[in-house]
Amino acid sequence: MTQELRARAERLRQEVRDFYAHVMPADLRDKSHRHQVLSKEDYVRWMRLLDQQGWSVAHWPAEYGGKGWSPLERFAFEDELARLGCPWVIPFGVKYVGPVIYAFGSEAQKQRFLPGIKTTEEFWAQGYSEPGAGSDLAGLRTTALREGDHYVVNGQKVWTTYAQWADWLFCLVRTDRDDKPQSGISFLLIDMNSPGVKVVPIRTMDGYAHVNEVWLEDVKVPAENLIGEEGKGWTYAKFLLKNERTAGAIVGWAWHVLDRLKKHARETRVDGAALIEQPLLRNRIGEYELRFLALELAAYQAVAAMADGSENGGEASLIKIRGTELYQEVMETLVESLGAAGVAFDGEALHRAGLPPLGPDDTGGILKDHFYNRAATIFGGSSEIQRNIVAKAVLGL
Amino acid sequence: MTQELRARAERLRQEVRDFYAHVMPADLRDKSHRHQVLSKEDYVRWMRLLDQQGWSVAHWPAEYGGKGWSPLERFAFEDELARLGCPWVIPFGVKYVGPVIYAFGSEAQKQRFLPGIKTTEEFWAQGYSEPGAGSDLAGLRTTALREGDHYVVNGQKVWTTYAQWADWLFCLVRTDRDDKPQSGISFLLIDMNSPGVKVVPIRTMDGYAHVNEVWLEDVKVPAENLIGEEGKGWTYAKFLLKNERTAGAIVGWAWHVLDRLKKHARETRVDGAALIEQPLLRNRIGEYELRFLALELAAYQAVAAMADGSENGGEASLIKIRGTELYQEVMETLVESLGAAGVAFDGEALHRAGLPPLGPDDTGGILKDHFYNRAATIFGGSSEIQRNIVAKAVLGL
Amino acid sequence: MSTDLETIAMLRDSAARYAEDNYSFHQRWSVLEQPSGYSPQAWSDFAEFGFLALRLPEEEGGLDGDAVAVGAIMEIVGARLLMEPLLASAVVGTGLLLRQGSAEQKATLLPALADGSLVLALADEDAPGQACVFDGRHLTGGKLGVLHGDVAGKLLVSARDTAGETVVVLVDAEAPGVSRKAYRLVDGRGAALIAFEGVQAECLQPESGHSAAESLAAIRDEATVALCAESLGIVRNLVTITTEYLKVRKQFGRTIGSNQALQHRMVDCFMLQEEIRALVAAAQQALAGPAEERTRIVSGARAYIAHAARKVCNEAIQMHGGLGVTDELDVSHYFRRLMVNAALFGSRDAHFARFTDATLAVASPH
Amino acid sequence: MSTDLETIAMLRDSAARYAEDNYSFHQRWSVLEQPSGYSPQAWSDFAEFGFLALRLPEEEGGLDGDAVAVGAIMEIVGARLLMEPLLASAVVGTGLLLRQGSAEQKATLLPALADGSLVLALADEDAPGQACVFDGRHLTGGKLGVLHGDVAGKLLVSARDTAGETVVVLVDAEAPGVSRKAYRLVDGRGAALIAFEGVQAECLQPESGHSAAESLAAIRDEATVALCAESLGIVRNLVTITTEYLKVRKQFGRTIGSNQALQHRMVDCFMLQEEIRALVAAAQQALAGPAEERTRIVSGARAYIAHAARKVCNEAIQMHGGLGVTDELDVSHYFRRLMVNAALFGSRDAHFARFTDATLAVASPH
Repeated sequence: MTQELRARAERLRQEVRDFYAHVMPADLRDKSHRHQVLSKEDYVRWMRLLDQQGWSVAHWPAEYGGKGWSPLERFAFEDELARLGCPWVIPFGVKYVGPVIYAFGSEAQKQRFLPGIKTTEEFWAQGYSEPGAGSDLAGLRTTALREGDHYVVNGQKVWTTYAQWADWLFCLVRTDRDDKPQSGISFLLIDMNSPGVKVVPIRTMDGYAHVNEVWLEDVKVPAENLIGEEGKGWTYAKFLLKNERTAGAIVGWAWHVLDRLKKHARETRVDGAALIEQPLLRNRIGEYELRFLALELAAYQAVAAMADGSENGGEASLIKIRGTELYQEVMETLVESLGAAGVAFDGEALHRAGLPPLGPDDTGGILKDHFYNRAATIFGGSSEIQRNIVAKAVLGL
Repeated sequence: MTQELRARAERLRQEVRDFYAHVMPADLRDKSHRHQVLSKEDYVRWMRLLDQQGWSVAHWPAEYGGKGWSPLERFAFEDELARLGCPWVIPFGVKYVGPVIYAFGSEAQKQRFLPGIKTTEEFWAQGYSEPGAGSDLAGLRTTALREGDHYVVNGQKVWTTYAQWADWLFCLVRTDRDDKPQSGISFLLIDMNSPGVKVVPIRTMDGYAHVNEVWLEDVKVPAENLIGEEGKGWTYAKFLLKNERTAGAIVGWAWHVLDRLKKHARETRVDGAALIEQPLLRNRIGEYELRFLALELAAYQAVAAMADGSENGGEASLIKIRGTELYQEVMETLVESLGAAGVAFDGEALHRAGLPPLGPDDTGGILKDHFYNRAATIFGGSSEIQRNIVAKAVLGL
Repeated sequence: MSTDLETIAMLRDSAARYAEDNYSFHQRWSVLEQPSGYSPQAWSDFAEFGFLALRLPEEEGGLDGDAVAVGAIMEIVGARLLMEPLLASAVVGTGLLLRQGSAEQKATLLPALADGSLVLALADEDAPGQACVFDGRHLTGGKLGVLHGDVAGKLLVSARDTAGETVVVLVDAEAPGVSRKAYRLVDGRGAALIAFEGVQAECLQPESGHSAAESLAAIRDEATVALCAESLGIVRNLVTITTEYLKVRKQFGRTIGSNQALQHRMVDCFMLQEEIRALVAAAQQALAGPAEERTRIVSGARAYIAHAARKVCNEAIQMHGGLGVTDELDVSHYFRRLMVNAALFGSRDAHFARFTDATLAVASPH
Repeated sequence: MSTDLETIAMLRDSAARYAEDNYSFHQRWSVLEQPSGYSPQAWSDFAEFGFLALRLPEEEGGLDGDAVAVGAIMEIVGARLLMEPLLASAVVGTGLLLRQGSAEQKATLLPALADGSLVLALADEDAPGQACVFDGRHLTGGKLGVLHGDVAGKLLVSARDTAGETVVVLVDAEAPGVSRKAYRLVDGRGAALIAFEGVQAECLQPESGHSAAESLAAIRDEATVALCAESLGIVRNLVTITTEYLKVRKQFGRTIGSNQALQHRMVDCFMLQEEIRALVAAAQQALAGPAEERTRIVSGARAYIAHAARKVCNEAIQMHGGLGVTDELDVSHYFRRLMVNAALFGSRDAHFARFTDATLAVASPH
């Protein structure tokens, strides 16, 4: 990577920090700081704020409103936001379906959908997983049968994040039952307001319903909402998965929680000494720091390889596997080190922005994240799937 | 387990300690203490010494010269010897083939072989593994073709421990090529002095040749040396493997090396403080102690289950997997904590009973064991095979 | 004192049968919605079965249950995630009263404990900067993380007297000067922060010569061992249900349990279960032994089990995939229960340090 | 100073090609039997290729090689298990002389170092109770674990002067009063215990103001980074040969590499390799930076790599089964080499503690 690229990424990090300190509204910053639950309105406000900075689709090509960010800038942006503890940059529009539309969509589709994605005028969700077909997309059973100028879709999706807020669902469906498992799949955009779409929330361990079941019963979808060609959905899905796996934010999340752990261990005194002076905890933090160093350097190495085209194909998996493991473990230590406060949970307070019953003011948010982060090694391609990918693609096993 | 059984086992442990302190010749005790290389003569002397105590085959039924030891006594005996750092109780005769002969052999075979096994008058080796068929006995290729009153054996065995000293080899051979992989196997006793037997030593990492290749070329074996029936070798082999897997000694070895580590950490002072006061090492030792506690208790639990017939079938595998892992890790820490002495190795001194170039007088022996103990998770059923066994037999996966 | 095996088997069976019939995962949903965080019906059923008199001497109508007997119940408590204050009141509160109460104090309280009309909780952990002080008649200070402190009728509170000695005092939870802030733990059980401002209190005054510090140490170890048994019950169920899931869940055309990587990890979980089982038995036995070895084994078991149980649970979640993180499957409820168990009666690090120090203080036997 | 990429590629290629042609695993057997523990022929070949002048400034006929240049060679040294004193003499001895020698000392010794006629070893670790003391003219004390100290013509020895200041002195290894006890390291390389009794010695006297302590710290870090690059070479080869083995070795009728458990463990080894690669590059870069951050990154890299490389090697042995523990396969030789590397220039624990202290001393940036 050239010095100039590095300097640009550093400048971007500084801009992000300035944005956090000076542009981000105080209430949103406070909610972020305390890891409060955000409403749809909060998220939309957040995504539009990013758009106003010119960042929401900066990784897109200029012709579609992007800035053509390098992989390094993209990484630095996601990483820095996560380090600051900012809200999640919801990826379904800007990161996942947007690129599929500009890469494979028709001109009409581009004009119809890209502007709304950029500004989060329309809220998107992803319809990939099905009961019995998580990472195994070949087992997909949702059908879309062509009837005249529309498809009739029947089936059930699951683990659909924020489907309860979505205006649109991009969806993998089976348009040809007789074909080979993978070649009968197509990529369809479904209006969530269509009759026959039902969203059933799934409560997760943290007491919220980030994810949903989406039931599709005789849903009529105009044929013009098919992306590309019938039967090529698998190709587009793979293209999208590649984007899903550029998990830049995971390094930043691991950093953020490690930083929080250090802060807690420095500020908390037991029997007159700071927690961080207790050898067991100190050495555990040291070990996390060391693993973080390895992770961060490996991430830069991966970004450099993406930039110069020398990827081996396993980089993103490595970052996801290692990063999520570290993120989970550090969080576990942080919660443990909170003692009695680490097991006191008031879910309501997270909505009402109230204070937790015990502990620092962000305790509730920490616990919420601790619960939900068990999913970090499952969603978006589980650690097992990631290892399968590396074994096959990189090691040839 | 009854109190009386426990008391008997405790008495036996005390007898073993008294034997070590008062009966064992000083030179053998010194060699044990320093983990020197033992010659064949040393080993034979050692095994006969055990026989003189009535211990060499005490786990056999009384009618064959044993004492019918309970599983608990058997465990206590092997464990205590190992804790004291005694030489290996070579199992091929007393533990492996002896029970096969008294369980499945003819009267003539019992009379011919059992006395020599008990007294180590004859030295035995095991011919199971072959190149390309380690744990996978079904892949066995050594053939024994019946010609009149003898078999003609051709093939190659590998990893045969102490074949260079052996008088007899018990051997799995294929007597029927057309049969199913497992049912064509027979169990044959082969005189190592037969023409056509060639032993080729394999040098291991520690510079010695504990193990060998055994080449068998047109070796004539009298038909009376067949154990039981032709084609039932697999049954006898499984019976034997069960004995192989009562790895009582592993708990003792782990104890012994952990004790050695503590001794070193207590006696070695760096910058005025004992090594054991350094938090990183201290906590690592604490962790090993805790894992040892779990291992030891699980071993007693396993022995109790064997005694009352409530085994789940995974006990021995658990002890071997956990015990060997701990043994290897503790040894690694011990060697690391020896610093410069832990990388200075004089193999010759181990034979000549000389001193190592650096470090405590048992440094050479520690290093030898450190090298060879990488095999602890490989030989006698690798950790992977053990996990396969538990997955299948206990969990039904 | 050693409870006979028959009694233990009877206890285990009746607890298991009760839970089977009345405390399924789905029946439990309504329990979670109770204001007290547990089922008053189950609590009175437990009294009827004699579970609440488990620790009481036979002359008081109890079972004189030892750690193995308590463990038999606690394993079911864990396996079925029972929410009632068995540990807090019937084991810890009752146990401490038995050790440290005067004859009169016992005579007054034990019947109410046995019939379930009284929940007695121990308030042991000082709130920062609010160490509890007892001046002979009144108690002042603050406690946090009092398990079932939200519903307890009376509280045992560790404090210092004016001479600086450790004492255990008994207070009425509704007495003037007691203020409670109730909250829920992550597993749904109730707890409280409790402040005492000159609250009228009486000291536990044993006839025997046990010091309060000794009795507190003993009861903390006893509670720790009971928690270990609870964790064993959880781990056993996690291993069972996850193994079953591996056998039925299909991906890429075959059961996920046919993948060797998952098989090997499941075996590791099973091995942890077996080690936990052995450690629980040893810790139960150690409770009756000399204090030093008791501490060593109990803390060792606790430190190992806290880590091992968490590992098994993390694996169970991971192997269940998305389902594992939902509220709708028991796996996530085990996860939250284990979190709470790991925070009660001393952290993993504290127990580990105690084990290490005790172990390395002893020279090698040979 | 930053060596250009072309020079580095040239170095890497020529070292790789030389090792390919002259230093196969089988050719290496005869090297192990040499009395010096290495090949004199290879040593003079290295001189010819300029490897021994790698660190020398251009005006001395050297390549002015930086850590990346050194690393390019050291990776091959690791991958091919070269036995020659490249690290000890051409990197550490030469590097310390360059930093700390006077113009005259350099003028005398550098040509002999560059042409291979002189092996210069650093004796740094005091033998217990024998701290080295230099009275301005004579050296007394003892050193242990001196890598290639058995064959070195001259020695650089760290010592204290009469004022208690750290100095580096130069002694002739054959001078009266020097007694050497030569021995082999577990990987076959030579080493020595060296005692000095009033040995005539001269102090290294830099024109620049570097203190000897600073220069020693810098050269130890430099050596550590070179060792990390060597370990990277080893790990890469271990990952490659083990992956290949998994593809060809069959058991139960199929390649063992088709077992998912082994696949996943092999992926973990590969990930460790990638992390090691990233850490080596960062440590090389940090050598040119400020001392504090240099120490932090170098020690961090070293601590991580010592552990990670060992883990990869243990897995490589395990996956090779019985073959993995034989002397006849390179895997066991990598194992022994890694053992030695882990013991040179500070233990893993010492480096880890240094990393942790340095990291936690810095407040968070945000």
